Amino acid sequence: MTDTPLSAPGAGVGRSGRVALWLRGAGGRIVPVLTVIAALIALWYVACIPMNAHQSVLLAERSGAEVTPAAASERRNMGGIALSLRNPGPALSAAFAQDRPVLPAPHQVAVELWDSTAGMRPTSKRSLIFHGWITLSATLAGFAVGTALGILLAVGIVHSRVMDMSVMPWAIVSQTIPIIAIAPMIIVVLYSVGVQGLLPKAVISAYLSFFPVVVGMVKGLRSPDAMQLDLLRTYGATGGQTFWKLRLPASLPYLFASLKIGVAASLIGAIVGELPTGAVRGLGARLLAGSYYGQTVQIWSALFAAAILAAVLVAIIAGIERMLLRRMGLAR
Amino acid sequence: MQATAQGRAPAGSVVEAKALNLTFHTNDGPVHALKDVNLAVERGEFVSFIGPSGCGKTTFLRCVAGLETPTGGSLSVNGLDPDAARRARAYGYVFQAAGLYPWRTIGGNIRLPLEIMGFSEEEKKRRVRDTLALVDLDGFENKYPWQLSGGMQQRASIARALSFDADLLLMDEPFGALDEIVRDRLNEELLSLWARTGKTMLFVTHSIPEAVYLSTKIVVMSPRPGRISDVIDSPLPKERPLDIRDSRDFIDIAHRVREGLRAGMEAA
Amino acid sequence: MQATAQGRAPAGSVVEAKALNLTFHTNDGPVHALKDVNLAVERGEFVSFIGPSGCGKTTFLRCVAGLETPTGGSLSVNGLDPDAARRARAYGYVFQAAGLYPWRTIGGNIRLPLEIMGFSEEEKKRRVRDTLALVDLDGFENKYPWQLSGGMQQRASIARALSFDADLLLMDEPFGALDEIVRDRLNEELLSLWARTGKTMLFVTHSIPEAVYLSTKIVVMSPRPGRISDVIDSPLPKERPLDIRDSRDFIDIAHRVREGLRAGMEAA
Amino acid sequence: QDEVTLQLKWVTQAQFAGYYVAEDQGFYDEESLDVTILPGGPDIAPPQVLAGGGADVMVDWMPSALSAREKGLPIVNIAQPFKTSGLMLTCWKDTGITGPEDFRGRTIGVWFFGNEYPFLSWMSQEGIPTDASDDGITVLKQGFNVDPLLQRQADCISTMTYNEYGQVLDAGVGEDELVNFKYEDQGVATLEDGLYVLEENLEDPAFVDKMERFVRASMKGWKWAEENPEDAAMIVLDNDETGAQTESHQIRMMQEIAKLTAGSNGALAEEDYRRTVDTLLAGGSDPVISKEPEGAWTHEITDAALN
Amino acid sequence: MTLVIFALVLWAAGFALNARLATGPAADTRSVQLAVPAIFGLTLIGMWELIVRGLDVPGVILPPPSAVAAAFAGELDVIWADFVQTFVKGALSGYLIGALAAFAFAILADRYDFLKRGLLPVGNFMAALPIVGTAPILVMWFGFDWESKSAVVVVMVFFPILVNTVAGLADTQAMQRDLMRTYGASYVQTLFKLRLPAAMPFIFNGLKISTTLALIGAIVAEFFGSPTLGMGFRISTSVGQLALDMVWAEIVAAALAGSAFYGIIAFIEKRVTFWHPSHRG
Ligand SMILES: Nc1ncnc2c1ncn2[C@@H]1O[C@H](COP(=O)(O)OP(=O)(O)OP(=O)(O)O)[C@@H](O)[C@H]1O
Ligand SMILES: Nc1ncnc2c1ncn2[C@@H]1O[C@H](COP(=O)(O)OP(=O)(O)OP(=O)(O)O)[C@@H](O)[C@H]1O
Ligand SMILES: Cc1ncc(C[n+]2csc(CCO)c2C)c(N)n1
Ligand SMILES: [Mg+2]
Ligand SMILES: [Mg+2]
Repeated sequence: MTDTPLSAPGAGVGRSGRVALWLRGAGGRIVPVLTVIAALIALWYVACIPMNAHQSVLLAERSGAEVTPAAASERRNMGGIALSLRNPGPALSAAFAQDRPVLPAPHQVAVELWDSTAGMRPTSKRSLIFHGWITLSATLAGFAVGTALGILLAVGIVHSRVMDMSVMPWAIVSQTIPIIAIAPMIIVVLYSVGVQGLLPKAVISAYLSFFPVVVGMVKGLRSPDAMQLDLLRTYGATGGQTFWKLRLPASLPYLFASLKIGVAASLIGAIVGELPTGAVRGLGARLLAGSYYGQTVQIWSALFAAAILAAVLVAIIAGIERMLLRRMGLAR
Repeated sequence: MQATAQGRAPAGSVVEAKALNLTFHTNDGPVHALKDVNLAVERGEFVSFIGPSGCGKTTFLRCVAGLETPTGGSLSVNGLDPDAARRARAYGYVFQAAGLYPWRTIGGNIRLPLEIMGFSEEEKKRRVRDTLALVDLDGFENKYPWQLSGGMQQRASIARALSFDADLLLMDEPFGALDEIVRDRLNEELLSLWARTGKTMLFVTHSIPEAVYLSTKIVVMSPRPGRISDVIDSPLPKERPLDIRDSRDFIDIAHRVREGLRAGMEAA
Repeated sequence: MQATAQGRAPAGSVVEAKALNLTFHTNDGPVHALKDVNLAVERGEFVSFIGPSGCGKTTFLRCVAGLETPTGGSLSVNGLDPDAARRARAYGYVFQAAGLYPWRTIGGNIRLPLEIMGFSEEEKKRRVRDTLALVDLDGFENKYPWQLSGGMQQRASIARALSFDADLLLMDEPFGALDEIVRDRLNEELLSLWARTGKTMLFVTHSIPEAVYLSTKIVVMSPRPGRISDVIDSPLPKERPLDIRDSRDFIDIAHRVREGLRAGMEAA
Repeated sequence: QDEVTLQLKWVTQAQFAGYYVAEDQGFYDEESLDVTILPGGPDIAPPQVLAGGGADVMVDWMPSALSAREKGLPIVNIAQPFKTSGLMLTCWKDTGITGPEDFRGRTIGVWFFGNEYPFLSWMSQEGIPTDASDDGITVLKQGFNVDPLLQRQADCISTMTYNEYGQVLDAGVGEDELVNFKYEDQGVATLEDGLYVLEENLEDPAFVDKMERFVRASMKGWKWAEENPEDAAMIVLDNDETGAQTESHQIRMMQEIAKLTAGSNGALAEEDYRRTVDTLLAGGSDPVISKEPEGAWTHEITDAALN
Repeated sequence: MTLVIFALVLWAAGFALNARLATGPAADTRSVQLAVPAIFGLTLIGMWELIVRGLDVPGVILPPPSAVAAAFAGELDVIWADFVQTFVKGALSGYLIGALAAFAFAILADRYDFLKRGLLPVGNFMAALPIVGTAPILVMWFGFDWESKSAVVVVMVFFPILVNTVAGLADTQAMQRDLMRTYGASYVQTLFKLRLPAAMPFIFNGLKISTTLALIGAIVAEFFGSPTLGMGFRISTSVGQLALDMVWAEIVAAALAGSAFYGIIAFIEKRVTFWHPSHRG
């Protein structure tokens, strides 16, 4: 990274200048992000040492090394930092390669992520692509339903005072209910009417994603100012014309902002929905099974897989947003 | 319907207000925005409304447009009541800010009223082309509003109001946001457009020179309650170069307008 | 420090620009906002800057205020470089919009610079009271900005710039958002305030009558690149009733300013 | 083929090997049954699924089933493949705990969600309060794994012989560092992993017939699993869709499970039932069930299926 | 079946009443604005009761509201103890710690642009880690009692508040900032006299979003280990015991607490940001 200021003479002139500008713009974001990530990873590695110290020392003892204190029971009462300080050698050497670490090292998670995605058939039950796909399909189904419901509600709220006054407060209350508490009940109720598999998860997913869409869309549909509305009145436009030609296009930027929140919420919903459905398949099931058998590396990789999936989904929506808004002339 | 939609005025005044009153009810009590307004505007006149902020200029224009309902008196537009005139699309309205829809191109913005009024595809194309030419914006049809300067945007918004060729044009401080130089040029252009098309203009402004330069009739208003304090007929010729503003006649009318404004302020 | 903080100018010009240049680097290439600007402002002068949008008026004022760094030439304020002058609190700055902080009362807004500059509690109280009286806003101390009309807000913002009693006032279109009537009144008041306090004024405006009415010196600027195209010394007397605007002298200067603006536009 | 849906108590693991074996080896097909096995999960209450009609038959522990029965959900035990309880408390030896009396003042991890009844009954029989008072026990709601013990957040945790205990050992703890209290040894064992159906369904002869065939095939599966623990574990592994189970863990679990199913041919032993009910009724001031249950089990199915 | 028809009639009646109130002359009065949602809610509850009874839904699947109300009233002391454990100890402490940490980081990120550009994207990514995955880990690290719930809440509320505060601190107009520069104001003076007050509407937006997250986070965390009290503990245990009336009573308590928390923050917001156009009324 050079430290030529962006405003150097000639910057941004001509095509190559523009490319350079873009590169520098990207660098202006990538370098700090990489720095922060590097700092976090370093911190993470350091944290591994005390977190895993008990196990490290135990392993050293098993392989015949001299450790202090010698009694396992005494060690258990010590903190991780104290233990690492008294056994620096074993604590350091074994901290990053344990089978069931309390805190897995970053590279362990990365390797597991790689092995369980690129390293095996996507149809394998151990493949995160397989589980990610299961979760993704429920997410997308729930997101579609939630978005449609949210938009419908928003249109109703904007056009009907009764809906506005009666539905909106309860929509807020609905979000104060802990989903994890009602998710199993939703699943059992749907079981009892013979619905299983994707749909129960999608319902929970939809429940979480409709709210941001309602809020954003109501804001968006109401965003045209009085003057823009009056303009259409001077043309004698009908309610339908006002909706299609003014309210809807004006609401799109708001809609997309909500969709980005909504899709992340959908993913959480799908994962929550997977916990009680017998934890059969999907990233949620991976999380749970990993946690049930104390396989921390697996938990962490499923966790990161979920976050990466969320990031990808949000990025896709942002891409669509940019494309659409640019085509509409709303993005510059 | 289509005949009146074109807004051709029957015999009689284009706009006629008699003892017009309007009171807004607000949380702080009633606001008497218009009191006892009497005014007749004939075909082809260019009438400016001037007065301090809050004197009811916008309110009066909105009443004419059927966007606000008077609480007393009578008001007719082309012989119809304002609401009927609105639905008959008797006028074009230009707001203070250009208020173009940012997701539509300049052409698309001008096409908007035509779409709503259900013109044929061919007719829409022709009218967009013609009105763009009228306001000197040919070639900008496919640009987005934010790609144009403020002055050009305002011209586009005038084109939008002209596109469906109503006989009456209501303009509420259309040039308020522009700088003096651009404003001067648009004033000149507006005047020539008016001369060419013979439309009836109701024009709100804050600027004394602008009002004097443009109008055949200047309505001076005063606030609390909003009412007409003076109506001045301009003796200036139809042909008005910008230089006319340094002429004795011009300065005299401007002086009279300023006096009228002062008097109105003191009385309030 | 406190002595210069009061901004008493030493001998010599209050503001002195020599061959001042400023180029902005934008994505669309460099913008030459100020080119070769030479200007000296003496103590007690009232200097107006007029010119079309984008000609660099604001940029020049910001350079004087030390908010922008020139890319060439020299500029001194009270004999200091602008940044030092800024830190020495040599001037009060009034922006186009009143820009009062909405979470502070009128009194609180005027107190703001006093708090920052560390005046004593007592002194703060006294100055807030005095400046409120100066701009005719006594009794409004505990109101919030949005409870006041635009003109009153603008007066409050002038009071805020006056409160710490700098000798130099920089005003960037302070009345741009107000209507003509209110503007007239504030112009009168500003003039009398200037006469009473003897401060040095740098005043940006778009309005020819305003510039002519207020100034002892009018700087006409033209754009692309922004430069001074004319400097007009006003022969008008210090005492100026509003009526002076109908006088021959006034009209002549206004005419010269308009010609200067036109010429600048055509040349660009 | 008749359709049967079985709701398990927990996720797919060798604890339920018999059913997966019966499916895999075609024992259900032989009985003309089309069996769907629904794995359970941390928040799935099998009786609720049964009540909602989402399953025909479920695997549950008897204390939970009897409690549900008393709450007005009439469920009936039709078979009992598990003879012995695998439940125990595992404590650090260095805490000095040698018997139940030493639990006073300790922190103990217990599974809830209907699995807490055996512990509560035992403690009330011992007269030890579980209200975190000074001479009582501080109870923790134990999560999914054995961390609370390993991290010393608890002095003792609940373990199953076939699952969590192995995990504790896997974590590097020596058996000599631990003390175990098997419910079976303490005389407070309650029946685990029985098969239950809704009482009203038993009035339908077609359903009864279906269950007879189901129990017969399932028991065949269990016996096969007991004899071939390694193959059974592999079958379970094939059915685990999470891909999280490991071979070694499942084989060991199957070997331990085999010890628990060994004494049962599938029919409920009345003395075991008696002991379970007595344990639950003995719950002092706050018993799990307050009165002798009636009709909570039947031999009708096993009699027909196994003879 | 008749009860189900009754339910539909009730729905129609409630809606008609609301329609009349909402479009009537008194629609803007405070009482009507409270009455309309109340009537809507009561209608829903009435329908729930009638449909559950009409269709004979087993109580272990969905109890009628009357049973829930009875459980609520009968077990008030239990619910109160759970509330104190989950809300006061877990959610509230985590909310406070998370908010303070977020403010501190936001001010740092605002001061050092490098940090802002690096921290925010990474923060957004971390915020996407599902809590159902992080909660068990945090319970493992911080133990079973309220400390781990508090930690989960900190993680949940940190990013919304951080992102909003950073956005708020940046939301001053150039002119407002320039004004401070003309006074030669120091960084700290600008921060306290301009940027923090200007950021308040954003900060409260983050604080409001976080209220519901805080409670939900604390409850969810209890599913992964807890002492023998707490709202999440009670909910999961009661499901296992088929005491669905108790489950719903706790859900009602959670919704009440969540709504009240939201309401209190919204009330403080109104007080603090009285000057913002959206509150001037
Ligand atoms: N919708 C409304 N509700 C209540 N009062 C209103 C409304 N519209 C306008 N008013 C009030 O009516 C009076 C006249 O307003 P109007 O907008 O017509 O003034 P104006 O002459 O156009 O002023 P300006 O020059 O500032 O545009 C003002 O006092 C205004 O506050
Ligand atoms: N921060 C900036 N970055 C890039 N270009 C700028 C910047 N500030 C001003 N400019 C450009 O410099 C030129 C002069 O701008 P300036 O604001 O000084 O004009 P002005 O005379 O004050 O115009 P107006 O009357 O519209 O306020 C314009 O072309 C403007 O686009
Ligand atoms: C959170 C939670 N943890 C454990 C169990 C209990 N459980 C169900 S099956 C089984 C056998 C052991 O593998 C055990 C202990 C539960 N229901 N919920
Ligand atoms: Mg107006
Ligand atoms: Mg400017």
